[in-house]
Amino acid sequence: MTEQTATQARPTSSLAETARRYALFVLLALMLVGFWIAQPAFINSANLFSILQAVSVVAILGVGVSITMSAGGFDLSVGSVAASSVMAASYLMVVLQMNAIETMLLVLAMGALIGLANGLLIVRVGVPDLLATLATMFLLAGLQLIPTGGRSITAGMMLPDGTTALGAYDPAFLILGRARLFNTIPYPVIVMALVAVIAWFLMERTRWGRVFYAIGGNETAAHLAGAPTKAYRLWAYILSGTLASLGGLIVASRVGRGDVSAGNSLLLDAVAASLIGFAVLDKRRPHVLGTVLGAIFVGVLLNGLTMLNAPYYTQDFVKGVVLVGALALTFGLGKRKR
Amino acid sequence: MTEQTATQARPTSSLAETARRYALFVLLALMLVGFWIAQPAFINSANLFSILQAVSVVAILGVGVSITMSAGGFDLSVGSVAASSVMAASYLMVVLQMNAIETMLLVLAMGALIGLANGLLIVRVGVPDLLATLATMFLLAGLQLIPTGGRSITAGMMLPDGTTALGAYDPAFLILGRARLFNTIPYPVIVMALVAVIAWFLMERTRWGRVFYAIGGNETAAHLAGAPTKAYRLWAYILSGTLASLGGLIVASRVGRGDVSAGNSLLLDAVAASLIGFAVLDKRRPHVLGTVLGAIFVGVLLNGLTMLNAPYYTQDFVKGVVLVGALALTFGLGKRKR
Amino acid sequence: MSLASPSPAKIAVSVSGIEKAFGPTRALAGADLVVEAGEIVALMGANGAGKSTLVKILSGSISADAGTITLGGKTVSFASPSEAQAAGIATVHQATDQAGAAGLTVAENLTLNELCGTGNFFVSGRSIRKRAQEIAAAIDLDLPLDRDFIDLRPAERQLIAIARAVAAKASVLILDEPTSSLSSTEAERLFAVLRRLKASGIAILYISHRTGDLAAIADRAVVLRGGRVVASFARPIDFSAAVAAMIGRTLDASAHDGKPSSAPILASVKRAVLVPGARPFDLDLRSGEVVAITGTLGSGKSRLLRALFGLETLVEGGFTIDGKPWLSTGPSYSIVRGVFMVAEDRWASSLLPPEIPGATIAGTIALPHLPRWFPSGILNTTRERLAATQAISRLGIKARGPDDTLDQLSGGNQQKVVLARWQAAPCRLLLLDEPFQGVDVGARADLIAAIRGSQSGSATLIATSDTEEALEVADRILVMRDHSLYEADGSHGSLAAAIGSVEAAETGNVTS
Amino acid sequence: EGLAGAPAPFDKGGVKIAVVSFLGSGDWLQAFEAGVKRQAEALGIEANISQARNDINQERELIQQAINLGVKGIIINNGQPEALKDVAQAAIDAGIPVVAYDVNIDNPKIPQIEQSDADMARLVLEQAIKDQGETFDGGVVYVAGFAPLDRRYAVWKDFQKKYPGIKEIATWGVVNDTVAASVADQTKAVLAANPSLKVVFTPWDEFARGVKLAIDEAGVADKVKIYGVDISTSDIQAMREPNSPWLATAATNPAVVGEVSVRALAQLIAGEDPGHSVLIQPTLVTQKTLIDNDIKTIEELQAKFPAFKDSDAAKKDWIPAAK
Ligand SMILES: Nc1ncnc2c1ncn2[C@@H]1O[C@H](COP(=O)(O)OP(=O)(O)OP(=O)(O)O)[C@@H](O)[C@H]1O
Ligand SMILES: Nc1ncnc2c1ncn2[C@@H]1O[C@H](COP(=O)(O)OP(=O)(O)OP(=O)(O)O)[C@@H](O)[C@H]1O
Ligand SMILES: [Mg+2]
Ligand SMILES: [Mg+2]
Repeated sequence: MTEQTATQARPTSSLAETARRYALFVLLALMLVGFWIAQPAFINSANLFSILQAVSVVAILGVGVSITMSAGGFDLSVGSVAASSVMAASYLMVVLQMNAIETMLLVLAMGALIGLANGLLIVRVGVPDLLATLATMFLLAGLQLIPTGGRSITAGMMLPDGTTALGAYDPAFLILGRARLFNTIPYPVIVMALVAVIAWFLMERTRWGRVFYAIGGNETAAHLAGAPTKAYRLWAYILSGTLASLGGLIVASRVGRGDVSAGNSLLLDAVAASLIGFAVLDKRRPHVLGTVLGAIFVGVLLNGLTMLNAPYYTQDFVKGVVLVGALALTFGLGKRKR
Repeated sequence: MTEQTATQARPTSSLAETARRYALFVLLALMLVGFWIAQPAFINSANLFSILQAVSVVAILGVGVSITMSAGGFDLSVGSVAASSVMAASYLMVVLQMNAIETMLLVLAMGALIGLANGLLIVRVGVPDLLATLATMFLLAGLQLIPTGGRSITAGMMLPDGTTALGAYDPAFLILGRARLFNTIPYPVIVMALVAVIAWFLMERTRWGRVFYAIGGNETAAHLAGAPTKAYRLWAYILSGTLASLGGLIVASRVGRGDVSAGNSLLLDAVAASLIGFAVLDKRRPHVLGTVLGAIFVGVLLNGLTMLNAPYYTQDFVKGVVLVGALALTFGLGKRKR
Repeated sequence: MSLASPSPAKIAVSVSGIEKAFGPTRALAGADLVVEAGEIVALMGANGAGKSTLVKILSGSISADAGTITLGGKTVSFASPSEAQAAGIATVHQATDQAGAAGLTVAENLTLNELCGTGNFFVSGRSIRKRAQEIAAAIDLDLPLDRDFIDLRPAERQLIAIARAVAAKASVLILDEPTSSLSSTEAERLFAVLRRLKASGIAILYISHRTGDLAAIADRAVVLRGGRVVASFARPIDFSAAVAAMIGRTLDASAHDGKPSSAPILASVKRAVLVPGARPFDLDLRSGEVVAITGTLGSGKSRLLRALFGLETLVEGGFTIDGKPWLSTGPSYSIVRGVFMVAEDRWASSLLPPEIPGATIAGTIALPHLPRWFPSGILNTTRERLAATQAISRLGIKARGPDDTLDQLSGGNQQKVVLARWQAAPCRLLLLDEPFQGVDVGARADLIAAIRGSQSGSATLIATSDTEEALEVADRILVMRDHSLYEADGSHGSLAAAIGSVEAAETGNVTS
Repeated sequence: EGLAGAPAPFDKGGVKIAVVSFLGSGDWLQAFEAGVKRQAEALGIEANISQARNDINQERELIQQAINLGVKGIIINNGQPEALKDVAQAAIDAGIPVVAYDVNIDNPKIPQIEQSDADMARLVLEQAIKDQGETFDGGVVYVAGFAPLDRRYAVWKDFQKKYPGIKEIATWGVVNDTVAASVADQTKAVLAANPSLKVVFTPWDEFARGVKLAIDEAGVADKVKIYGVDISTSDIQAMREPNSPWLATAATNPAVVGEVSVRALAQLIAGEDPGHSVLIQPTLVTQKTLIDNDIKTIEELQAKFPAFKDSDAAKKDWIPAAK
């Protein structure tokens, strides 16, 4: 209706904006080159694929977290869902002697169900997101240990009733985590790529994705515009739960046994990945591509540092420094004045 | 003017409201009575004080978290600030041979400084709260280990340069964590009570508390009403950092050595306490009293279960179940219909 | 919805016996209303009469306690907004904070109904922009499509909501105060669109406190009072009778005569340039004066007020207050020195979520005065509630008491609380940006009386897009055009002539 | 700069190995790595040291990464067999020799180095029976899922079968950021609920510290005694405190474990056979020995107990002693 002058009238804005958009890509490239120079073995394809494989689980969980975040929620339970899925998969195969397909389907269903439970607690009962998923987190951390009385699950283990478990990991199941396509690309990487592409498509190229974001931006507005917001929020948690259990399946098939773990570090890494993703392409909101890139970013950093024989405690430190640097760069350049 | 009822139209609303307000108190009372019947030793004053002592650190950290939450932020770094404070206190006394007073002041100053750094990153640079404090969290998790090369700190330890540390924990320092007032009340409990009362007074009874909440509710509105919102947000993080380092001091003085830890479980427990606090008195917002009660609630549960010799893995589970139950009760009763 | 055969006599929507209570508040107590296809019905009523509640029920966002809704001859009940939309009801809600979602672009918000409803499943930035352009074109809206919704001003938000509702191709269109932040130019443009829609047989329910708007387009006026329909007026509408039915007394909305004041100059603007390239302008505010600035959307009214309050900086020029240079560093600086501002978007600028302490009427009024009222830092709630209770009775705020949270108040009553906040302390310069948004005529008269009554030793500068309002409240009216101030024709004779001269100035047909 | 007189490739130097630990932190790991570094230095080896931080999946990645890096040999320190067998095999397939410490990879090509958790637990529990008799109410601090703890706990269970007079009246434990403080809180509850408790078995020194804290705070040091596993300087000091309830502990010297691992791997790299199983014997350390011999630090313990300082395992003439 009237002429619109943008508030940022400065001529430098487009330069700063470009810098912000690609800051993390540039940093990633610099890191790759830096590590390559310091340690030529870093850049061979086996190592690059093992980086991708190492980040696949965190990236998959991170995608789930970023979907719930885009719908205005937050799923603190992804770590423990993944950990419980490892236990569940092991239990199904080792104790209940199921095969790979049955196990995978049941575990994914379990993840979806937990997501549904989270969602119902939030949408129906009205518990705040953080609170509901935190409760689920604690609940699962304990629940996963009850069937075996706190023991890890391995073939031939002693059950609480004194009998011995008769089953074992189905070799077909181990393919998921351990084999490689064309003897090059590890399956977890393919799963991660599929999840990323599908989720990206869902969130950026379909109506549904926009509704998720609209709900995150203003739930009332989305509701008034006709979106069944409760159903969407439920679905966000179902997706997140399912993805977390998919991540758990990958861990299980890599590890080959059911180990006690609360999944806290998975949670924090997944959250970190999706938060770093905010800065990718200067979106300032959760998004799939950013999350995956965030996970890869951290993965490359840790792999490179390990190759350079940095003591383990410098890793967290460097992770923190790079995070702060990247953030300061991205957000500092784009500081909005009020 | 007129009697005050909530928005719900149902005639039962005042009953439901009362139920909601006191749900957690009632549950706590039931738990106390239940454990008492099951194990008479539960109710003796030494045990009750040891529960309070056990929750003191989490409660103090939780108060910090809830202050940042009320100002619309979120401090993910409290756990690692506490963990770093343990290391710092030990380093100051064991390696640099400082005394108790110097150590405490320096460690508290360190906590405040970290809080300030968090705050500046958020307020000046414009990094989102979660992101900034997550970065700090990782940074500290690594940083705390660098001075000793990853070793935990004890008297007579070997330093990275091959010499032996000459200092030791100042016995006066150990009083904070180990001694009792009148031989009954452990000092950490007194510190917790002081922190709780002061923070409660600050947040609920002074204009500063009002402004913290106003900023959390609508930062623009608070700014337009003349509040120096950036300064307040800075202060929230400074308070939170200082409280976290106070928590760390208590841990250090109980344990008597500098142990390596990332502080993740402290973080999660502190967040849990402040989130449970939402439900206390049906406030649906972070508040100090709720946080402390939330911490005590979990502490009583764990203590009672330990007394009843419940396997450790049931504890997380029961924690989760009780959380879900309490939340469902509180929020389910208060569901607002559209 | 097929609109092939518009039949003027056909009833498009009717409600009967609708009741709705919020706790002890009976918002609707058996309201009946009929809107025919091809008819524009004005729904009038004082603040808190229940208009928005009725709209919310019709649009499916809340459900009625009793009563029936008939749409196109069939009894319907809506469990959600999407059902109402599917049934052919499009709504523009009063609250501009619910007009769209932050984080989404203007284009996405323009197509929000389709995204949230049953639009194309596959979308891309380009397809959304294309569709958004069509939607915007329907009401001649020209906004940068890639801007984030959060950066829009209330007027722009309102226009987006209107564009969306118009594009919905509904059989019933409900507009709840759509022009509350629009200037007369934009409002005129909206009326043209509404007339076109009306001609195509759409039933329109139109809510506004601007009688000028209603006079321009309404075929019929229905007055709601205490949750019940108390009167109905056919065209030509007798507005003074309607207002009497609304608020129980008559008003004479006369302009103040612009006799030049000779009081000392309190504040002045010198050679101010608001944006680069704009023409510099001067402005003197005399003690006791009330000056209004009107102008089209985006002309820079808010910017001037914000600059005075310290939220923006001038490109060139400066301000003086009491002869001393005035350069505020921000709200806290200004407030301490008695310069107060009511910002234009009450949701973003004043309202707090209900669960936090201080979200009550008492807390909202007290917030900027906390340091002065409680220098020791310790709160005394009696003090706050006393101020709130006074404001409630002085401004006739419809609430249960000072502890009501603002989300429980009707839009107009929220606005009164926001104004009451700044009357709770003595001030030098009061800056009001769109102060009467959604305030009913009766309350507006009260507010104006209050503003004019407290004028000794202070000045008031009002930015408003409603010329009528400006004439009612101000001693002097200036027009903002292209970020520069122009004097409107000084002597306004009749009200209509005055409006004409101001509007001419707005569009730039007057030399200054 | 090679090692004169050593077999290839040590004669030329520049040998690079990877040391992958399952643990993430702690004194044990620090000492182990110190031992690794000492012995590697003596052999002119460059050791790439990394930690999986209790994440078994991460340990796989790290081993995979070591293979990518093309090291000459890999030491796997702790972990779980199911998860590591195939990557260990992948290393062997790539021609990289592997030795494993305290994780049964079950591969004839991979020598196993063991400190025998069972022996440690047995030593200290036998001491407990010697001190306290065959009948007592006992408690154990235990959290499942940590392999060494599982093995030590199994011995405790066996003792109960062997000595019916020993009753396990309480089991508790927690692993979090503040193990000692949290275990202390739990222990206080246990002490209040079980006044008859006499012996607490703590299969990890961190647990022992927590229990000691609780016993001190509850003032029952004369009634309840601690029998633990593992040792460090601060443990020694805790045991030496006046009226300390911590009576005995059993441990191997982690630094020695590190040295032995490197020596065994060096032999493999040189084409020699260190034997399939390399055992490191634990030492029993009692409060009395510490006080009688005036031992205050690990270094002094090593000086007074040569068996603790060094092991003959996997020694060869061409391998210089670690300094
Ligand atoms: N959510 C709510 N909770 C409690 N009371 C409410 C709520 N919504 C509306 N009310 C009350 O219902 C009454 C009618 O409100 P409504 O918003 O319909 O008024 P309105 O006619 O639209 O007024 P305005 O002209 O000010 O917008 C008011 O007294 C208001 O306080
Ligand atoms: N939040 C904002 N983001 C971007 N541009 C803005 C913003 N606020 C104002 N502007 C720009 O500043 C100019 C002046 O706007 P201002 O709000 O002062 O106009 P106004 O006359 O008050 O209009 P309105 O009637 O819409 O309130 C406009 O061109 C507008 O585009
Ligand atoms: Mg209304
Ligand atoms: Mg404006």
